[in-house]
Amino acid sequence: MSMNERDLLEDKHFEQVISDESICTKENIVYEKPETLLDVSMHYCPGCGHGVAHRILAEVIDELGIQQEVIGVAPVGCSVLAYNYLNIDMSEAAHGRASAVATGIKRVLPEKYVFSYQGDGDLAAIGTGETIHTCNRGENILIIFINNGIYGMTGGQMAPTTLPGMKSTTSPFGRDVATMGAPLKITELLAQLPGTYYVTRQSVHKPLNVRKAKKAIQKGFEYQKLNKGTCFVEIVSNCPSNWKMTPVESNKWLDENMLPFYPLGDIKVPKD
Amino acid sequence: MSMNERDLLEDKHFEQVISDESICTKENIVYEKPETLLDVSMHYCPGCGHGVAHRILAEVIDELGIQQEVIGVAPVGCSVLAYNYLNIDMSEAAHGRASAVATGIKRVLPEKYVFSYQGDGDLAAIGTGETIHTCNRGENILIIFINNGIYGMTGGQMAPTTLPGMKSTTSPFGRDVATMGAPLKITELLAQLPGTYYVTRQSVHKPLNVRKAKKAIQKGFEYQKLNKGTCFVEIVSNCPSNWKMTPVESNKWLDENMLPFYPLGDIKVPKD
Amino acid sequence: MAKVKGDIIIDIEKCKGCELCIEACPQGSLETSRKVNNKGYLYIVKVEDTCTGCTNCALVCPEGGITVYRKTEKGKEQIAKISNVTKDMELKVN
Amino acid sequence: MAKVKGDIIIDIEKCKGCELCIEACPQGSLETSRKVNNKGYLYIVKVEDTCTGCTNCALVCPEGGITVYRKTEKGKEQIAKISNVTKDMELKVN
Amino acid sequence: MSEEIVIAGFGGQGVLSMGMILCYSGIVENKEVSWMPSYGPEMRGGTANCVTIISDEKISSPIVSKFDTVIALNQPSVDKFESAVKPGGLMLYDSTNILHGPKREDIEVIGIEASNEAAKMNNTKILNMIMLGAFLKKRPIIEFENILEGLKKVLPERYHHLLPLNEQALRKGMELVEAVSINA
Amino acid sequence: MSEEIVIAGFGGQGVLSMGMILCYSGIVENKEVSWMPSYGPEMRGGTANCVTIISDEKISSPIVSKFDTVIALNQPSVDKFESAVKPGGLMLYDSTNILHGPKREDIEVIGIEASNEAAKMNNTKILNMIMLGAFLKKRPIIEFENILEGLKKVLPERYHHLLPLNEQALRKGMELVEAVSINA
Amino acid sequence: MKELKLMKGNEALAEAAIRAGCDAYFGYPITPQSEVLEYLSREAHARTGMVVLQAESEVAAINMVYGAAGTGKKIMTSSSSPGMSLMQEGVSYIACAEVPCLLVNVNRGGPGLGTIQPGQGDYFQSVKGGGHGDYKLIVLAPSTVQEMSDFVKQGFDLAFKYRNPVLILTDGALGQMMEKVELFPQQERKFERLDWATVGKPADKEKNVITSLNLKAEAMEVINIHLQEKYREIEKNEIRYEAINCEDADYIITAYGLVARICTKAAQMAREKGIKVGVIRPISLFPFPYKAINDYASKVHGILDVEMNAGQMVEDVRLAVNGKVPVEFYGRMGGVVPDPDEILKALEEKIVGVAV
Amino acid sequence: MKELKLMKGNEALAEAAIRAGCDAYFGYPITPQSEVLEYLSREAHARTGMVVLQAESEVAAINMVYGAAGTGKKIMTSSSSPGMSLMQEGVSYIACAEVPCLLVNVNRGGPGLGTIQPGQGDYFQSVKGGGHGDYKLIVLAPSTVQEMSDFVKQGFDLAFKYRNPVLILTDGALGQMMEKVELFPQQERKFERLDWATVGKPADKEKNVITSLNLKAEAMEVINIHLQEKYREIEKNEIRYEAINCEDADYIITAYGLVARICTKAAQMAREKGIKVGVIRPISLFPFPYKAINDYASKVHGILDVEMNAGQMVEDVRLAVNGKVPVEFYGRMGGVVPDPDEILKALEEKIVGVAV
Ligand SMILES: Cc1ncc(C[n+]2csc(CCOP(=O)(O)OP(=O)(O)O)c2C)c(N)n1
Ligand SMILES: Cc1ncc(C[n+]2csc(CCOP(=O)(O)OP(=O)(O)O)c2C)c(N)n1
Ligand code: SF4
Ligand code: SF4
Ligand code: SF4
Ligand code: SF4
Ligand code: SF4
Ligand code: SF4
Ligand SMILES: [Mg+2]
Ligand SMILES: [Mg+2]
Repeated sequence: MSMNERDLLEDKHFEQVISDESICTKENIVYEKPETLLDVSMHYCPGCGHGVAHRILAEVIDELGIQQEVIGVAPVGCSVLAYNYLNIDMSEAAHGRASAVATGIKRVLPEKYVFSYQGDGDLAAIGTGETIHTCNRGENILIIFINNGIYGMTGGQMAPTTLPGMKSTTSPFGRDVATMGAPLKITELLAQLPGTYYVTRQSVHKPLNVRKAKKAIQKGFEYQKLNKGTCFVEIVSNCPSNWKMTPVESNKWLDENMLPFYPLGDIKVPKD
Repeated sequence: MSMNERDLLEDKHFEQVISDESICTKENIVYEKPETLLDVSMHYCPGCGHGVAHRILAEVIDELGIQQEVIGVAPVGCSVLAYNYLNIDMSEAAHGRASAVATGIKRVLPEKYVFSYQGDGDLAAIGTGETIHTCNRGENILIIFINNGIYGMTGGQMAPTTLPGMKSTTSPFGRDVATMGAPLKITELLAQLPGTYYVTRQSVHKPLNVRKAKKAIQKGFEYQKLNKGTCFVEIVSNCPSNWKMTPVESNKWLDENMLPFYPLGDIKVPKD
Repeated sequence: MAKVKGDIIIDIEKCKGCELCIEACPQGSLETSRKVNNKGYLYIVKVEDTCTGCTNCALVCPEGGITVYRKTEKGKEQIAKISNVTKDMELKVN
Repeated sequence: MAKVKGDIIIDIEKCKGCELCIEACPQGSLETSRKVNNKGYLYIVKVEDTCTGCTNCALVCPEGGITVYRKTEKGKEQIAKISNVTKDMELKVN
Repeated sequence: MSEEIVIAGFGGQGVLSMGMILCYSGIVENKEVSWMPSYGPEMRGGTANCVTIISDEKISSPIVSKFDTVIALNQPSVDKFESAVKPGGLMLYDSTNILHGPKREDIEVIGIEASNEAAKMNNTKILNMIMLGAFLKKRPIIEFENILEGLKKVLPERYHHLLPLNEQALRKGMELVEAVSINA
Repeated sequence: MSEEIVIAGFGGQGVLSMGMILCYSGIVENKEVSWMPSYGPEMRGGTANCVTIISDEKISSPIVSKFDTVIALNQPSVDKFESAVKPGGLMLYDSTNILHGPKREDIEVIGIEASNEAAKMNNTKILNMIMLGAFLKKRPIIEFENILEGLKKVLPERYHHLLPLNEQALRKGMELVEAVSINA
Repeated sequence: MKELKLMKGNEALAEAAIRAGCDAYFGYPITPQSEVLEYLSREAHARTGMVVLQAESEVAAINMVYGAAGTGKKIMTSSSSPGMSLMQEGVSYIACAEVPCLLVNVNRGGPGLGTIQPGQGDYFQSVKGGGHGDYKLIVLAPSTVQEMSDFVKQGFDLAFKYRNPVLILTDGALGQMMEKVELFPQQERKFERLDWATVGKPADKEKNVITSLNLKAEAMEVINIHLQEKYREIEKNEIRYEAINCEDADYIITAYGLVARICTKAAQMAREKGIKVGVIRPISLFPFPYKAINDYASKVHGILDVEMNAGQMVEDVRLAVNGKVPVEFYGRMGGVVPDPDEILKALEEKIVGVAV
Repeated sequence: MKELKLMKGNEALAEAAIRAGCDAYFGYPITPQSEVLEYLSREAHARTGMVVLQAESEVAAINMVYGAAGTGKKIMTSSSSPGMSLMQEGVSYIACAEVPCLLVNVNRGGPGLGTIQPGQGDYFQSVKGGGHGDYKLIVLAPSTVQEMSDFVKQGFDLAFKYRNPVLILTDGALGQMMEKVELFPQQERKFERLDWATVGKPADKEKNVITSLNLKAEAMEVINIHLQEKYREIEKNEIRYEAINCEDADYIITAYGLVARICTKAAQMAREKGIKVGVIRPISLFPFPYKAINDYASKVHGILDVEMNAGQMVEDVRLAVNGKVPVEFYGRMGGVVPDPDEILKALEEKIVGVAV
């Protein structure tokens, strides 16, 4: 008998309150996993914002009823396997090139919805050129940008968005702005390009923020339908594993440290 | 006897007024070719702004007395052979990578003056990523950016900075902003990065502008000495050959079409 | 303000015990169990019957593992969504 | 305003006949010759003795081919900077 | 002497450091050592293993498919490596957590209630040290004091106050295996 | 019939289009043709040449080092290609601009005052057509009316009003070469 | 009616792309192949609706190709040596993900920035794999402007037949030279939904994923084995070469592309001198005609391989010959094109004068 | 005193860089070699003042190397397969401009994104030239953690001796595994002004230019010929290999890197069964030990080449053997490491059972 199980038997408090069947019926459902999110376990670390971002993306696809019309592009980064979780056609791009891949798809399938989903290393380091030019051309795609201030997949190296003084495996004494540069606010830069139509910064660390982020993604697809140009949704996110915090701590840290530097809200809103 | 020569004999007007030795003496010199500009003929087309830019760069190097302390980086573009004209140590970078090459040099020789000299295709298309990140890190280098709105060397293809409606071999019906994007004002973008210290846009199409452009380059080196961060001098220039104009026409066109879109002047000036 | 009656079902095999739902729940209905699921995570359980069906927990759940219900009239039968493997583990407890 | 006395020497082998100096000269001192240099360009010549040594022409010259002087006292001997090859061509004229 | 060992378990159970301790200790004794981890993308809950070889002679291949000893800390590791023990070899496993122990008859199989003991010692992290102690008792390829040397190198300085606890765990493992072996 | 020709001069003198006209005309006559330009970076004042082959049979190599005919429009081209004329071959050059004509005795050398004539005709651009006419007179490998066909293809539509002038230049070249040849 | 035109190689290739029903071209200018993008920019969209996009770099271009070709449409790019090097990561992805598409390398003189004159220094890169990992492109080497056109059509066919990228490897001279070319008729651009393509998941079908990743080594090996089996299949079916006057030859010259034609001339000149020389021109560089060359090797005294590089295809020729007869090499580099005379001389000195 | 440490291959390599007096490292993270950048970020600057910069991409990194190494300092980068592909243009420039520097590829399973497990699929890219044009890297393939350290020092020495980039080609397993390593003592970082380097033109000297361009084909060919002569020189002086128990061998296994050690174990097992097997391990992949292998080929009945790829070095082995005896291949792909048993089995089936 393992320790945990023994503990459980001794501590009534952690016993599950069994669900009430009078409430838990189909017609009472007010929230459930979207269809487009496949019923499999994701490989993300506990508490990782990627999971939430995937889920709301899937929700929007379901709600807009565009599952058959959408093609996604996964990056190289922790979300490289996004195609295992989203039940839509997808292409897995080389590191940093997701927006070029999305451009290729959209140019030959202009009637479809195309999005790329990219991390901060992917989009704002190695992929800077592709990101800027995709937005500058105003490709009719949606770019979802997960900014967790770190290279998650490769084990916690400094990202372009790593905060000043923040430690990572390649800034072991903290990011030194003098030699490594200041964090790159790429979203603000992209908003300056005439090709971008809607540029916003959101987060998914609290329920209300999740709702707003979802709304932003929805707008992105809606504007795409209208051929408005590039829509760009940054999601400031966490990386509990590489920040070396619990998920709850990481969201608190995000709130207290990331958000002052990366303030939430719309950066460029359609004039019409 | 060739036609031209015969004409010359018949037309007194075009006979050279021989120089007056009472004036043309060493001590009377008020302007002469800088030492650092080698006494060779450059391969540029007649009237091309590259020649002027080279010359004023050489003048600044002479005037600051830093010929032995400066290392330049040539791009791939019409100015690929800059090292044949400037009598300084130089490195010829791969297309678009001049600022990365300059970063490499400066990082191991922090006491030296390092500059890159790049065209608009080089710096703002293929080299976008390197340009942004070099500036974002605030590398202590000077970037001289020759914006002639075209790919000169390869024979007149569209550049990121080609004006809307402007014809090129790859925009034969004029640049179509809807499909090709708007011209990229990369200089304005770079000015937003904390790493840049001094960002300015100049031209060399008129005497006064030449003076100002020279001053800007001089400042760039002076700030570099003080380790202030990246200095960026854009020079709006012409490409008579690929614009398919005479040099004089091209400078007029530059004045009337390029400058309204790319207004001259300092974009970011040191606070102190 | 009249209390709304809600409930949730957690897919405990998907749960990774991140505790974000606990943090998000305004009613304090949730807690980490001391029981691990098949992947070795201490999953989350509802410990208080105070749920209002506000969906906060589900919104922040990275695993999409929470279904939220809000009251209508119905019978009373106990249901739970638990994977086979976890049942195995419970067998062991016995 | 007292007229300053200046002069220029053009390195005609470097000149490519772009005419930017002509455009830049406030005195109208310069013109394109009808003579080609060794590279086949119609080079520029000073045709009027109105030069003030303002340096405008030299500033815009992409070839760095113009030296500008401004008057001091000196003797009067004719000088010109012409490359060997151009001399060859002149031989041909004769 | 040449001992080819694979140590396998969940990530976080300390299987990699078990191999490292053996290697460091081996170096103290001037032995040849090699340590080859399985490495994978960052994923919690994944399984990890390391192949560790301690030998008196130069080690040709650090990769082998049959082992003198397999130390398994979870069920998947037992399932995966049972068939990889050389005939006559040894398989040690944590019998607290592993329900289905190995079935082979041509090898020596020893289950240790390591997790249980670790819990009793109020530190689940030392499970791996208990297993290592058990192994060393069965295969005394390295002197105990040298193992302690190795431990010192592997444990970061800031945890050196835990050295006594770890030593205790090693000794506990030795005890346990003795008991089990006698019973077997 | 197989004629291997190189046409060389300054960029802008129209050497490339001379070869192209020959090729287009050759196609009209169902001949095999190939046209290989020297190409270089954008540089005013550089020299250019094209190797043109017109043949009744399939052309194996579009690159040859010895030519039946060399047509040179400037001095460097004479200097470069004089030695590349096959013995018994032909070298045509613009004697207005080229001071030092070829010296070889084992080939036929003909200087044409082409630039001069072009100036007289008030269009320096048709220098190349004069030279082409001269060549065709010496080597009538293609019917004159087919050359005119070729010309039509090479000259952009918007310049078709210049067709008569070009034809005139071709004929002038024929005249000139006849005169020179007789004198020679 | 036969449609005969005098065209530059690059233009014939671009025209062929339009006629083959190519759906999109993504590229970045580089000499000596910028005419492809330029020609398409002028001609393509108005005629067939084909998408032509100047990318911001070769890296972007190849990844646009990857995305677009993943939809099952006919997609193409072209570049020259330095640009092709930048594409190698993308090419490795494309090959692994089995995305059919057409690549064109108009080889110039290297290495580095080199020259813009013709070269064949990218043989290894094209044939052995310049990108990482084990993959193969189907590589076609045209030697005439006609083939510059024809191979576009054939290239697309092969690409879709095998779900494999096809590379046309040519050089600056062939790109810039003009010859007569018979154009094939315009093919319709039609959209076919392919099984594997990412065009939006229908309700009744599994989603499609274009990827080259598998985190588990064993699963990745399965992908590799599948690719290798496909390559064996291609080797079985798609070997193309031309043997010119080899039947009675005592010596053979091997060469590809334009150089093979120069060698043919050299061989003619040799025959005029009484030396019986044949030429073998591999057309498909992968799959390489190992067996054909091995067979001919049994009948001759020696082989001279001629290339515009320091000796690259010669390794494949030697692998084919496997020691049967001497194989010597003659090459020019840096953009220099050898002429028939020097090839004949090399043949006489290195092979005829030496072999028995 | 001997300094013995237990280190990961990647860390030993990084530590060796510091000790060799490396002046700067530019790199971008990628598994399985991120430890190099991470180790250097922690250790290097404080100890020797070495510059360590995380670049924004591999393309930037290799071009930073080009610039920095052009000053004559000791510069290095490292990456793994996809990242190396992105560097190929830069590598071609570096080789052509003759800029000495040290590159490291910790090969993983490809192609495409592949896996992060060990592989040898980048042999062709490394040895034949993944970039465009004719160039050669000096390629060293370590097989122990000790060599991961030693080859850094030797690599820098070779790079400067020949003004040529040196590549250490290793794999993920060797990068991640730990062994005992004897570290060489810290060398001083000293600045020497080299004839050709761009450090600022002295008043009394000609300027220096680092370039790979020559617009004239003939001039470019001169550069090429110079490079080729240098490569011949390197082939004369720098061939390195290890022949293990080959003297009395009836069969030989060829393999490089870690795989060679696995093969050595297989060979031992074979000898236990009475089959006399030796192992030849090329250490320098360029220059390749053609002659040594050819010599041994005369004495054995057959050769088995083993690699973690679909068969790459085997071509060089075949070129070396030139038909003398059968050369067979056994490989695993996609990140799978073969074990001694399967190699022995392959040897028995493909060579011993077949050869006479
Ligand atoms: C060309 C190339 N370079 C580097 C890598 C290694 N790599 C994989 S993911 C990654 C960065 C991931 O960080 P980010 O984009 O921020 O995504 P996250 O994991 O944080 O979501 C890197 C550098 C690679 N796969 N390919
Ligand atoms: C990797 C690579 N891609 C493309 C080229 C071809 N190329 C040479 S210069 C150039 C653009 C030049 O334009 P710009 O940078 O604006 O300089 P300019 O000539 O106008 O001064 C291009 C595309 C190349 N040499 N290398
Ligand atoms: S490493 Fe970070 S970003 Fe990646 S899954 Fe884990 S927590 Fe999320
Ligand atoms: S092509 Fe344009 S940019 Fe280049 S030298 Fe000529 S005028 Fe200048
Ligand atoms: S639905 Fe609301 S009240 Fe109910 S458990 Fe979730 S967060 Fe708590
Ligand atoms: S948020 Fe989801 S995964 Fe996290 S503890 Fe709650 S139920 Fe489990
Ligand atoms: S110096 Fe001034 S006045 Fe004299 S020629 Fe030049 S522009 Fe004219
Ligand atoms: S500006 Fe210079 S190059 Fe141009 S015409 Fe005048 S002297 Fe000649
Ligand atoms: Mg990230
Ligand atoms: Mg430009």
